[in-house]
Amino acid sequence: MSGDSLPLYGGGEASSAYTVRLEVFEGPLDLLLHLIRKNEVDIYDIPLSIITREYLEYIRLMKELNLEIAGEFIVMASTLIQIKSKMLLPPTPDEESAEEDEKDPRAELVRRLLEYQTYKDAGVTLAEQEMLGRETFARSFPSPELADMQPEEEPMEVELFELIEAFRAVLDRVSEESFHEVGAESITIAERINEILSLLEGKESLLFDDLFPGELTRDMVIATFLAVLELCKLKMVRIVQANRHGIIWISPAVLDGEDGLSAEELANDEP
Amino acid sequence: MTNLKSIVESLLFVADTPVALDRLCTLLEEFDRGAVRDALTELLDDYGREGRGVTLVEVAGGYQFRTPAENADYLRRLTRVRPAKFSQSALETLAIIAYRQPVTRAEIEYLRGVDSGGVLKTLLEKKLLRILGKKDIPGKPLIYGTTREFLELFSLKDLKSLPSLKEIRDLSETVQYEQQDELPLGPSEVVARSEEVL
Amino acid sequence: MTNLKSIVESLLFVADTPVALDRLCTLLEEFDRGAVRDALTELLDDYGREGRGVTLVEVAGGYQFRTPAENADYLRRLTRVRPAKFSQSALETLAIIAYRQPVTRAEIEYLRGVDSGGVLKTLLEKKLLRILGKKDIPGKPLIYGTTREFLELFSLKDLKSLPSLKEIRDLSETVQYEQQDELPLGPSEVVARSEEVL
Repeated sequence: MSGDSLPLYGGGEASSAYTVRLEVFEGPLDLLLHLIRKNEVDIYDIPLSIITREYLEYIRLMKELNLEIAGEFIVMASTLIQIKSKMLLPPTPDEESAEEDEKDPRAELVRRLLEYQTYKDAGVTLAEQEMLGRETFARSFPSPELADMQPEEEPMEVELFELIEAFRAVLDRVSEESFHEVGAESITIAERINEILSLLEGKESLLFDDLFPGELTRDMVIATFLAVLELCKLKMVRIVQANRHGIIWISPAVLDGEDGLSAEELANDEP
Repeated sequence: MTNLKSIVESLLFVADTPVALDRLCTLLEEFDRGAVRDALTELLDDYGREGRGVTLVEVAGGYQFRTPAENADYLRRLTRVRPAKFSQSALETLAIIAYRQPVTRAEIEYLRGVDSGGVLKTLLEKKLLRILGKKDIPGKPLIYGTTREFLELFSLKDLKSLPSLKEIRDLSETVQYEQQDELPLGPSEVVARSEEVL
Repeated sequence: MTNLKSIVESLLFVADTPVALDRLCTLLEEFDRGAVRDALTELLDDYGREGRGVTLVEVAGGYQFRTPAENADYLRRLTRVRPAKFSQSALETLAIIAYRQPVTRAEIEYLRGVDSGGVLKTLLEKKLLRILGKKDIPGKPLIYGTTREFLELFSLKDLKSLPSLKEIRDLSETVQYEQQDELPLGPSEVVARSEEVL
């Protein structure tokens, strides 16, 4: 292997001078395995000077191509250099008495490379499995037989990850600081109360979405929302939702409404 | 030899709507229409045998596998234990309460931007939430928290074992190679010098 | 007379995930466990015949109807959806977690040598991974494992039916490699040893 040829041009196919195909490596271990294979050297006796040089050439080329170099590649470069320099030093008496394995500064790296190779191969084996949606198919639509059946009771299935993602979605919509400033927008809220009341005048109900004429701003949504809450508390409007995920309606309050859920009603549901 | 009957059987099984003979022939253009029809007829015959739990029926202008009506009572039991999926609104509400408890309904609704009465009620019914008491502010709103059942659902030892938001955010962040310090890979000062060796 | 075999066939057909024998027995509580098992065995036999377009396979700890691989080309015509393709990094990460679970992000990253936050997040979103909890070591890192969906996707009966790491090593040219038992990353007893998983 001549020092001039870079290890990163993909394949040997004739490519134009301007299209450089950089082989993609998952990380420094992947790159090192590639270099070891390409140079046909013994993994248990890695010629560090060759491998390190080619490794650094790869990083330099990535740099020249303005590619982002992941930190791991740099860390591994330093590790290689460190091992190389250790190998140049005469062993200290301590090291001489140590186990065979510990004496070779490359041992840890070799172990990691072999272990990485194993998992890489395991990944390939995994990809060779009969994959659902690729080699094998199952029925993918909900059976019409069960379509009209209401679940009688509902054991729940949800992953922790989904819970956190849901929380993150909420926080992404509302900045954390504003969480503590609920009262700060009271003037707007008062305005919105009046506007909602006039919108509702003479109507039986309004779509919740109809409360937002024109452009939706976050402040507007919040103010409207708090205004509706306030109106609920004052028992001036009711909020009705046909089913759990249905459309929300606002209607002028009727005494003893059964659908508007207030906190008190919720409390009564709790034994 | 290609087994046309097997292919038709697979297609009918996987398709999400009843498949008409015409559609089958279009999908299997390299086969003779007559051969496709024969395969279908054989399948209708096979699945038409007495006592099968899966039958091939003509429905909505096509053919589809269905289960016989006499087994319906047993199938209903599947729905009884079918795990319910959480709606996004239920998840959001549950998440807000899990991470911010004790919390009032107004706070939940402020964060979600939508009415949450219905979803709170559902979660209370499912015993994933409980009312902790009343908050000592004007209006004395109820405050909510999660229950033991909530912890069980997520196999959590306690509320402290809830993953923090930061841990999940960290997953999608780009590499900070300071993070590598904890790996046994050598002192970081060497990193700076690696350029000089080139 | 009630036809138990027909009922089991219907149940397996209608269920949207693989159904385990235990679940079948729970659903069909009025029937003898032995009778349910016999019905299942008969069905496995029927659907195991050569040339069927629908087969009954054991996957993810249960039984499910699936199509045979030789018909895949025809079935792909039904949907224009390309089958999920996995990147090498996703496969490596899945393999590490499948063999070493429960495993922390730091352990995965040590083995792979690269930041794996992004790929972990993607796999969590695809429900192929789940957060199992927190590891009881300083810093309480999250621990990850594979899901039922992982087994379903790769048509695996259970984790034990993955080829052992030893078999995988024997397949590759690299020979006589003494396995590294532990990662130098925290209390050794918690890290699942790959051999024990299998």
